[in-house]
Amino acid sequence: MTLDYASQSHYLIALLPEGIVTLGAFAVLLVDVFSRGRDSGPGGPWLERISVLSLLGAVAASLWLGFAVEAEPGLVAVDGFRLSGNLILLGGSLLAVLYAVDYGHREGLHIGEFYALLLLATAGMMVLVGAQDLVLVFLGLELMSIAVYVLTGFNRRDPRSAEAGLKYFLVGAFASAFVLYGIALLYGATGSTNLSEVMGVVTARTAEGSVLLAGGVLLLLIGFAYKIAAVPFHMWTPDAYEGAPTSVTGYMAVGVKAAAFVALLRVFSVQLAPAADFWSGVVWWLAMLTMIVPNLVALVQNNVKRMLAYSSVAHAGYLLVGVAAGTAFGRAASLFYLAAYTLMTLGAFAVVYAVAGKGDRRMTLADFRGLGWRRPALGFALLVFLLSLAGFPPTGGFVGKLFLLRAAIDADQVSLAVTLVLTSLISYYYYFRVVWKMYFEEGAEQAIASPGRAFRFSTAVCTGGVLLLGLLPGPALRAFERAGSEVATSEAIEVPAAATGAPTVGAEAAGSGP
Amino acid sequence: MTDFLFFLFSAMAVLSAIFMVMQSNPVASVLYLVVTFFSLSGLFVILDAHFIAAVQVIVYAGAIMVLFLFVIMLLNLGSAEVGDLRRGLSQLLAGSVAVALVAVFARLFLVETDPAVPEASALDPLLEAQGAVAAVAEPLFTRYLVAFEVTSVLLLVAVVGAVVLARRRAP
Amino acid sequence: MNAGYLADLALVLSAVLFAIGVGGVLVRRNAIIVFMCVELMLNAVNLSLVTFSRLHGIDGQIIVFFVISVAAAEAAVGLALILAIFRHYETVDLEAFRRLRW
Amino acid sequence: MNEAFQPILPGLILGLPLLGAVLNGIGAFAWRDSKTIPSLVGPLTVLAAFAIGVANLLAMRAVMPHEPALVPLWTWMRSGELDISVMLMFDQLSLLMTLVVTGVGGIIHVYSVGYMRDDPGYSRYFAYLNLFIFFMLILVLSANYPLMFVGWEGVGLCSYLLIGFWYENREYSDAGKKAFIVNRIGDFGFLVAMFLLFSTFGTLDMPAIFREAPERLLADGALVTAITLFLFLGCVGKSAQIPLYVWLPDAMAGPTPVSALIHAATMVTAGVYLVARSGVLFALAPVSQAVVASVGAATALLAATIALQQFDIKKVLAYSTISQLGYMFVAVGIGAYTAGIFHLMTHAFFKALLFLGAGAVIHAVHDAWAATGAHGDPNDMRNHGGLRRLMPVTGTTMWIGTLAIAGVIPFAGFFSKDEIIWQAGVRGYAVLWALALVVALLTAGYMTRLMVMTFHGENRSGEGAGSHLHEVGAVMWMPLAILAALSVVGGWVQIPDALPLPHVDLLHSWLEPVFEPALLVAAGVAGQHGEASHTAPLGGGEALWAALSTTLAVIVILLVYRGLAARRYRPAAEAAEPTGFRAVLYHKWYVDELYDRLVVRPLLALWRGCWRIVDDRIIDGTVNGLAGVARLAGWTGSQLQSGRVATYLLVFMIGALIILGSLAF
Amino acid sequence: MEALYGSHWILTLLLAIPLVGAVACVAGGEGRARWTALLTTLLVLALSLPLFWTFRIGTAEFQNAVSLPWIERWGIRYAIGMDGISLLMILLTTVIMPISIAGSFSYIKTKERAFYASMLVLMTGMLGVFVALDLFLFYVFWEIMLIPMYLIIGIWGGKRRIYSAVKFFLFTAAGSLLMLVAIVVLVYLHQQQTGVSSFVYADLIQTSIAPGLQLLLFAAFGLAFAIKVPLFPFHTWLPDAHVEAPTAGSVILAGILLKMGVYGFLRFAMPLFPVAATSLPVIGTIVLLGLVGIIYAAWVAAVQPDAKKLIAYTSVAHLGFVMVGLFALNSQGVSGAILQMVNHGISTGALFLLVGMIYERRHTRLIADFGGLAKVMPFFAFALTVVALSSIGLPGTNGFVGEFLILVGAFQRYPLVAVLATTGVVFAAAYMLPMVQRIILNPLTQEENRELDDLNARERWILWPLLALILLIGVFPQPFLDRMSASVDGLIENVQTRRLPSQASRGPDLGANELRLAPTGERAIPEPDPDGGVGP
Repeated sequence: MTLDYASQSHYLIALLPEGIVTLGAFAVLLVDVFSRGRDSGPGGPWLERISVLSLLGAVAASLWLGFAVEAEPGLVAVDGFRLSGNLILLGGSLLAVLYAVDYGHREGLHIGEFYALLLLATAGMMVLVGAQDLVLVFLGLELMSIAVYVLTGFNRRDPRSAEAGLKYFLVGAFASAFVLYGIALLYGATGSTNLSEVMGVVTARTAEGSVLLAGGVLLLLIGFAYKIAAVPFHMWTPDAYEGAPTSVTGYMAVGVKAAAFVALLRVFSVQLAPAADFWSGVVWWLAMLTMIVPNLVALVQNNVKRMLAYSSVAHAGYLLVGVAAGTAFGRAASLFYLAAYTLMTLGAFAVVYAVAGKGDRRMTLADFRGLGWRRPALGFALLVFLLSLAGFPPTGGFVGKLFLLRAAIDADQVSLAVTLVLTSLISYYYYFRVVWKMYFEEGAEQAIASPGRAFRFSTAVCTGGVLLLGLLPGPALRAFERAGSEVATSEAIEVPAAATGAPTVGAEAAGSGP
Repeated sequence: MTDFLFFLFSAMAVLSAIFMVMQSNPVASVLYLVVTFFSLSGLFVILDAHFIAAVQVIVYAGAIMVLFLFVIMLLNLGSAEVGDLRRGLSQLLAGSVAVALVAVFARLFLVETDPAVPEASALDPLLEAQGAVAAVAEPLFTRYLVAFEVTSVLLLVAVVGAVVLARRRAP
Repeated sequence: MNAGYLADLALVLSAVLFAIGVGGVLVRRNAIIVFMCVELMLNAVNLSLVTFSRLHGIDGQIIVFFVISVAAAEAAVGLALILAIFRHYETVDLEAFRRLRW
Repeated sequence: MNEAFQPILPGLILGLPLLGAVLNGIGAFAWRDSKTIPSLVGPLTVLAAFAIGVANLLAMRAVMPHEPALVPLWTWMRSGELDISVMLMFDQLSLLMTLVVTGVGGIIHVYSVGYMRDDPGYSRYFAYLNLFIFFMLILVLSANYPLMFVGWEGVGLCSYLLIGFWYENREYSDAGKKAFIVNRIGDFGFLVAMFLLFSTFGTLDMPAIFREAPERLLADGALVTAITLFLFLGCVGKSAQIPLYVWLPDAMAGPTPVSALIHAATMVTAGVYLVARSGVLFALAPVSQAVVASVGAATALLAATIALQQFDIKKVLAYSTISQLGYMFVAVGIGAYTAGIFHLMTHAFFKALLFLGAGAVIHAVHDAWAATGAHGDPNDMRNHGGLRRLMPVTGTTMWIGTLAIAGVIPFAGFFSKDEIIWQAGVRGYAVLWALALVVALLTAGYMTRLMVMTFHGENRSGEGAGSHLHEVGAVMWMPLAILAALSVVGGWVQIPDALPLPHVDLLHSWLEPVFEPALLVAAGVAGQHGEASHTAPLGGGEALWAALSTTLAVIVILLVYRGLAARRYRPAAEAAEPTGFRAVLYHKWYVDELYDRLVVRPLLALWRGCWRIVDDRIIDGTVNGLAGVARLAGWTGSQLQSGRVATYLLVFMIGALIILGSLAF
Repeated sequence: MEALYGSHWILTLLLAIPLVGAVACVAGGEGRARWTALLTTLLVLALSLPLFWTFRIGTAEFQNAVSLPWIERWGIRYAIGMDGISLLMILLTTVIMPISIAGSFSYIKTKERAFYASMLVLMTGMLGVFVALDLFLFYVFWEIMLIPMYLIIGIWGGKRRIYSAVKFFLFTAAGSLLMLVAIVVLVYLHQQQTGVSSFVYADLIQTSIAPGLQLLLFAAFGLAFAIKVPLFPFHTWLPDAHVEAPTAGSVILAGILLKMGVYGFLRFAMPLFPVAATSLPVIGTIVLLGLVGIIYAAWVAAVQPDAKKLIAYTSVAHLGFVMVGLFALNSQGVSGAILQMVNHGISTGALFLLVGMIYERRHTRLIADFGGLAKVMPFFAFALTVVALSSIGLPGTNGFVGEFLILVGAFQRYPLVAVLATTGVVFAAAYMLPMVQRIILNPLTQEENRELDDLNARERWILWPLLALILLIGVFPQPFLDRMSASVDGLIENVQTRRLPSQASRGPDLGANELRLAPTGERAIPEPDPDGGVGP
């Protein structure tokens, strides 16, 4: 069907996945409220069932939207790009919910609100991903952020959690002001907040240049740079990641970053592509710094969780290479990398919390000694995740990095490509240091509580997914390449960068159809 | 007259903002911020945003700032904590950053006249036709309906979050 | 005074307020005051939006409306977080929150 | 051409010793205690090979081919235009060498049965010895340089294994190692010569190279000079010439039959063989020839002087060998190839004899001491004396050997040595001629000293040892007798016209087809230098000088005998260190010490420096330094993450200002 | 037989069996893993040996080749095949593997399942590198090997195993990452020229690249390979890794892993960038470094107190020879280099095994702790002597044939270098003989050594094949040379002709006769049945 936003009701259809997830959150809250008092245990199986079902529903809705629905550009985009983004986010959320089941029980978190907030954050992310209007971008960003601030500070027993929440919140609110200022200036420069219209105006006027526009673009970029934790706007990240309950850390490292990146790609790499003169240089620098700095700092980390936090900052740097490429291919590469990143990062944080034990206490490198022998399955899973994070074949992380390299080289950004691999080399040291602790050293026998079914299932999914993306990335590549080029724009505006070098996606897609 | 009011409100806003920052007593800070918000509200009126001006007073100055005050009282932070306001190098740095920021923006706004900015207010006809409230309400519940709904969810999150976080420590 | 001139002045005013907010964030140690400075920054942006709204149409004011809602939501959550951390640290001094570092 | 010479059982000549080596090698593990099998397999395979060689000799004599008979076996390595086959070459020279090797070798094998009978490594010993014969035969029979090189290094290997045969003695295994490494230095030259040959000729087959050399190579050109000099470097190593002779005296650490076979009769003469074999090339390079002859003469003199003051009987013989090898190089250096080969052959006889005799002495002393429980060096002549009565066969045969090496008519050495001296004279090399004469007299001197100290005077072997000293068994003295006979008659194959003796020209005519091309080339090259004279540098004909030299030798022998026989030596343990110039000679002109100071120690220091400084400090230091810098940078970065939100926001703002500033300014 | 060895599947089978074996090792019991691994490698050996005879001599084409789509969007294919060069490397791998596994039976006493599984995964990786005809596939195999090796050194290694494992890992990875960039650039160039994205070797080799860029790309590839070789001064990871690795690790490291660097030069760096590969600065640098490696490593080896470290340095010297021969770019030089790789694998592998055997008995590798072992361990002494002689290139052993060909080849091109390299022969004797002497000869002074047992049956059976190969290749090297000659000549011709700009566009005639690995655009291969297994 085709959506016509002249009728507001069509927005209901366009936002079906977000709606389903939001309703799921409501349902969780209600069930939680009514089950309290009767059920002494926190939540109960219904909460997780509802959460999972609503996320699955959203997956179905996204697929339906992506394949069966077309729409005019409106407040919300209905395109392959959003579909891909949604699927990555929903996948991450599903896994995060499953991990939360395990983790929440162990830590005694009040799980009903936890699920609800997680679902609402997911809804916010999806809004962000699909937003074709800067207002919606802002609101989606805030919905996501506020929910995640709360999740970060969720463990009220742990001062680290509160500290992380507050730091995250303060810097986040600060950055929100920048995003907002950027939106204001863009609005001032173009007279609209609708991205399609903005793009139209920008395309028409870019020849003369507009300082106001440029200011808006850069302020917006600063805001996004904060959200994706690009250097030098990343400094909150290690603290927030370390302090947050570990299953939340995984989720925020994955979901928030993915959503922000997809939005960044949509806004900058597509809609603001005509203004690339203003931002491409800045993105280049951000990418460079974000690859170099956290990789170096991660070298001296002793706390695995914090090390992974720095690592996830570094990954933002790699992903920025895809943005800097500014091509459809770059977008596809970023999407692919995000997918792999979601699986490996979630999995890695999950293993960390499994090792850390109740209260997230054992997280130093020394606590990982001999893990590979004491808990072979856990060790193997972590090995796979670390390999993937390091970008080793045959994992998704490798194919993703290769994808990004291609994107960079296609866009004539060899300097970024070289920096990417050299910083990867640095990262080998700290990733493989964990491997060596796990396998080369003997650790004191310490009881690691056997993780539950949900944990085992999701870790298996992450491991399998990472390997699958590495061994048979074909379908995913195809999907993401299509998604990368299928971004709703106001008509007749070719994405200029898409023509350079990248595989002639359209032609090939036509040729290699199902 | 408009010009005078404009400059008056501007001056009030800036001065009270500076006082807010430099006042080490939190309660006083809150009050200075309320003054700033009132001044801004006045500016909004001058800039043809009557409805927003009202909301500004009611929500911001009335609700949000009261919330702040309430928390300050709750935590018994009525008197200044020692060293709440950074001194020395930090102040210098903060001041430089602020000045630099102003310089950058001033250059953006002043040096190059943006051709997109029309000379006259574009709102006059609309406000005359619909009145201050309807002019805002109409698009809010049509074009921006989705955003409005998202905002509602956002507030729900805030409520749930505030409850989760501010609840007494679990046993 | 023509509208363009007024607009420029309003924009500069907004920038100045924003900058004061930034300066305040950097110069204060009290979490609540820092947060208030952030609120000031948001308000500064609102002023810009209202100014632009006068030039471009009503959309700008609608954004301001949303911003105020968001600010309210943020205030609720932010203050709740401050309360939560106060329970652990018995202070709202940002310098004290250094359990997480390096 | 009517050459229809077909080598008889060529594979078997090589195969038999190899088979012996393998069988004995297996025996060394499988039946360690059995002496019968090695005693049979070892000597018999070699003697059988000798027999086949004799058959071949007869067959070839019937045909007298002018071209070598080639026996291709299989392709060894072929790549691009390089095509090396495992191919044997039978001509007069290689056959002669085969006979010397298998003949003398066979005799020494037999001798070894007696000499080594009590050794626990009996089977292993014969395996090595057979293997040596195999490689030596490859060396002399190969039709191309690489295959020759196989034999060349193969004999070196066997030499190494046999020198260090009693590996539990550190000095012995050191000596083996020294021999191998010093030889390798020479082999380096051989290799480079082969590379030069290949890039010049596109082949390494000797017949082809010798055929094409006169056309391809400019006579007296740099290329041929380089080729021949590098080849000669190989010879210097293998044949123990200056400056690489130092390994040979140490090589006496091996069992004495080994010294006889490898380090006197056969292997060390391989260099002479190589120069003779490559005569065509050397003939094209007069500079190289001069170098060869000069090095030979210098070595002959140096070694002879050292031999004068040695007390170890085998050391005397070793330096004597070096000296005699120098003679041979003088011969092949001046282009008198036949003379060189002649001396090679006779030297094989009498030097093998002398060594085996020395071995018998040592064996006897050793056995005697084993009976009395005395300790000391059985090799030291100061511990001998008066053995003439106790070991008559040994004493007699060794005297024959001494007369032969001293060049007393009509013993073998007289004819071969005299020819060399004469050839040097008539070809105008006055200095070489004079040196050769002097060395001949020195030879007579030190050999007489050896005989006197060992066999005459009183016995100094210690209390009671005398009664235990007795002649060796038949299996040991029979070989001595055979070699003694050969040392007498060996020279009669070539008796110059000038002497008042029946003229015999067996050797020259036999080798003539082999050396003819070289001599033709030499004649061509020498054309501009004028004809050779027929008088010695001081005038006088061949007969006169021959008579003079043999007379002088006899006089020297008598003088030394008289001088030393009266002298009383003290046993080694009580003897004082030599002093003065004697000490210099006793310490071999301090050459080993010089090498140690100037070469070995600086090199070791350099190598250690490479390891400790270049590898550990510079390379690893750089790498570790980079890692350290990275960690330092990381640590610095992490210090910014102080946990202070204000810092975070400040950095945020600085970043933002830079970004915005880039736009505004 | 015919059906298998004429088919495309044999190579895939060789790759797959070790993986299956690895799974079986992990699944089976701790005690059974060694036998599982041994049987697996023996099976692979048995399957691979007939390739030596079924290989068609005289053609440079890739035999038993397969090319299946893998990641079609990017033109990444599961393309494998072998020519004469790969054949020898494959056989070297399949021969060394069972030997090193059997050599670990008594050395590895803990975590056996993991060890043998790692070994088998490593085997797949190594075989994969030698057969891969797609750069992506190649890179995947190239990197995959690193991890099991990292684990093998790190888990079962000696005292400083962690430092060594990390050093090994980072050194090797440092090079390969830049290679990855170069591969992508190459693909990009190819795509610009043809409009088709392809990682397939046969496609990429036809890409014409500006000389300046070639130099950069060659440098990126070359660095990866030079570290692996290892070329001076990138060699310092090697002694550490060798010393600390368990015997099997050292054997594989020296025997096979180092060959990958040279193989990479041969298969990829040189044909892909012929102008760079034949340019004076490149040849000059590489040959000079190779030469320095020959001499310098020999020097350093000569003063090592640790037997394993000494042998490790000899590897550097040997591989220096190989590089010098390779860049002689003539028949003898390249053939010699390839043969020398095989030789080095055999002799150095055997040396490590031997040192490992006495290490198991005495738990020391210091040369000074031994001496006089010939008395108590005669077979060991025999084997060590033979292997040492092979290592220093005594004529009649395999080492000589390789070195001789290399030096002859090198002499044609740069005489002075060849002459200097020849001095390495002298130094080889200067480091190897003293070691042999101090281990098996000299008086038996240490009491602990008096009770040592000679090699047992298992250890002898491990060594016999190597000893036999040492003599076999030394005396009858021609069958080996025959198999590689066409490929070598093809390679040389390819590099030499394509470096001339006028002929830059002319593609190499790789396997034109049969199973043409045609550009993906016009695929000449009959598409094999789709369920035949895509990817390893």
